[in-house]
Amino acid sequence: MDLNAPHMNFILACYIISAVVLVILTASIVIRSRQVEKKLDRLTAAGARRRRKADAGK
Amino acid sequence: MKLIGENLVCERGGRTVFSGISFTAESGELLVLRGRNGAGKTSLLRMIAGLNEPVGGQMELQGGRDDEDIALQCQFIAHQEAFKPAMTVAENLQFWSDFFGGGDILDALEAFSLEPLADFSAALLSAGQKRRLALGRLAMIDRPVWLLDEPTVGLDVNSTEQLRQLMRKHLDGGGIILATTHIDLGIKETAVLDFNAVDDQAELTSIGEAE
Amino acid sequence: MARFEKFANPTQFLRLQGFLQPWVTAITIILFVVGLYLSLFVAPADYQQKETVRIMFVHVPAAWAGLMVYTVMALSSAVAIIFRHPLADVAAKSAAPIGLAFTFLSLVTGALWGKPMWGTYWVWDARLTSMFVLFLLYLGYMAIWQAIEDPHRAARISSIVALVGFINVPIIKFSVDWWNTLHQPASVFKMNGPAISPSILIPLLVMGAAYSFLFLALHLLALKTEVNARKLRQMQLAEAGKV
Amino acid sequence: MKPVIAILKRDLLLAWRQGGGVGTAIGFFLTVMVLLPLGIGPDLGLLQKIAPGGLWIALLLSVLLSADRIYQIDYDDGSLEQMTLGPVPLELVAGAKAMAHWLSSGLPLAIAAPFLGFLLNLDTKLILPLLGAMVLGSIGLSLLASLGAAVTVGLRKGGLLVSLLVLPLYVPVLIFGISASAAGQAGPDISGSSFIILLAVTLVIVVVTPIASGAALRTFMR
Repeated sequence: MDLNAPHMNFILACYIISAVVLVILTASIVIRSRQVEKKLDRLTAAGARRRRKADAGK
Repeated sequence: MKLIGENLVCERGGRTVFSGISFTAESGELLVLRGRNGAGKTSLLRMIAGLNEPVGGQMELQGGRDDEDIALQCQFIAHQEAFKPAMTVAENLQFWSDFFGGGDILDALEAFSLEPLADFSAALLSAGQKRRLALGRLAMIDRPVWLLDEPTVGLDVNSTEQLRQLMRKHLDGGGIILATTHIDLGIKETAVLDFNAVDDQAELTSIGEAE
Repeated sequence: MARFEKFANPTQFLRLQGFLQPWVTAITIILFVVGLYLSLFVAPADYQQKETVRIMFVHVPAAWAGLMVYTVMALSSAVAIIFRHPLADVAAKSAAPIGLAFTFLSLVTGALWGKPMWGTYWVWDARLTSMFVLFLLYLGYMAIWQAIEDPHRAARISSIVALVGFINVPIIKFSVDWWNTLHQPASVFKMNGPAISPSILIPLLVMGAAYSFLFLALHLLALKTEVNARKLRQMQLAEAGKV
Repeated sequence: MKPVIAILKRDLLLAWRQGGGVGTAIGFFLTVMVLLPLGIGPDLGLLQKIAPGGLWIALLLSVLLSADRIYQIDYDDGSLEQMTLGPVPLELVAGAKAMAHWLSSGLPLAIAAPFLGFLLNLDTKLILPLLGAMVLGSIGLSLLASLGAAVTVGLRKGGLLVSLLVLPLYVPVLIFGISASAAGQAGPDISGSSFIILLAVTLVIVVVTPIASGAALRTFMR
């Protein structure tokens, strides 16, 4: 591919925009997944602590 | 004729409203649903009327018209009266008569002495009159099972009496009535389904013939 | 009604997802590396378009993936309605943003390709117009999930919308093509050239596979998130019930 | 079938009594007729060229906006709930209501539109083909709009959502509607063939809409 062909900026723009959009998409999905998992772990941990307290109290 | 429900489970918005509810109601029986608000009384009526499907358990109407499902043999009178203010009382009743396949609007009017209002626009009716109009449909349309949600709300003394006679006639004619209500309907309830039981397990407590 | 608290199949799914995720991610990365190398360095320049033909390697796969994802959404919506499978409508919901991104990319790269080809950024070419309508169908589908709070109801309504949309995709495609031939008898330059030589076809197929595996990888992860989010909602509901 | 006719009669009576429906729709249509020349400019030659397209777009927007309330009122006052207990399935109820909407606002708009074409300097010999195409097209437009109303019943910002959901589905009706009314304007006379395709598209819509509307309404009943 020779870099100084005409319209090269259009070609590069296409690839760059595609890369940027796909990276943003992947990042958003991964981040949301981590967030939900963190909340879920916190809730299950809290639940476990409460159950242990309840058992200890019996 | 016998309406049977076996350990019905109702779910709304991901939350279990009630589970494990069983009841039977035979011809001539009035089953009253009691319990705190939000216990699922109305949900059970809506379930029988086919408006929301049970998540578990099943229902059966023995002796009814088997080719039709239960909902088509029920009348469900809820809080909303389903009347169009832009139409007259008679037009509204005539529409529901045509839609449900027959029934003379005079029966509905006479049941709650609404004859003088026949040609009035429904917009002019008071809340109580609208209530009597909705209940009037019970007299007009012939369906064996009546599902009444707080029927006496908004009724004055003699309207309540008219309702009592209507229900009395329906029961004597072999009909079945399930009603949610907080006041005494003046008809001996053959059974009470109490939703207040612990953890959503409502039990059917039959009241003896005493009263 | 779907019984969400019965986690029989979601746990199976989570195990499957845990197993597949690393493999699918690895394959996606490999495909992209190979695809990009082939597209940028190996494929010959087109005698007519010279280097700008390389745009095709990101445009056509994106358009193809956008359409594939909508089909996946329609199929899972059908499964959700017919078999009331609790995971099916969540599968459609989690796929939508990915499909939207692909369709958006196909429009952007299509417009950027138009500039050197026809001198204008946006030309109402049949394929671009159909992709534009598909983009709107995606927006409509995602708007349903925002508009309806109750997840069960939103799930059912969005399934109906996806299916109705899916029935219309071929009709819209046919009518737009027909409309295109009506106004521009024969557009001089077909989007992907007269005949595709193998040297062009191979990078195209590899990039197409790369986009598809990317969708699979993202969809698996997004679906896991949705399953966990639902479990979270259930637990919060239960907590709220106790208070 | 009696219940379906009962719904049809009732809805037409209500549309007649409340009157507002058609009036406001035509009002909206005229507003679009004013905006187009203001936007594009008073050049009669140009306006004549875009007249069929402009009339069609004004028509489909008017039909879409007048459909927003078809199920909402019945949903709020409990009529829809009672209808679910009726002897006919909800799909037929939806079909009857969509038909009533077409008769009470889609059709009158489609009949009025060509005669308002003079505002855009519409070529008079185009009025008849436009009328034919619009009458047929308005069936599809009304039914799709009623489907949009069924899918968004009970939602707050439903109006906006209906447009986003329904307008893409209008594309085939618009394309074949315009070419059916072009009557030999563009090349060989293709208005005949496109009329048939428009009919085919309308039939698909007539089949799909009640089924989808019924399913959507049932979801909202729960």
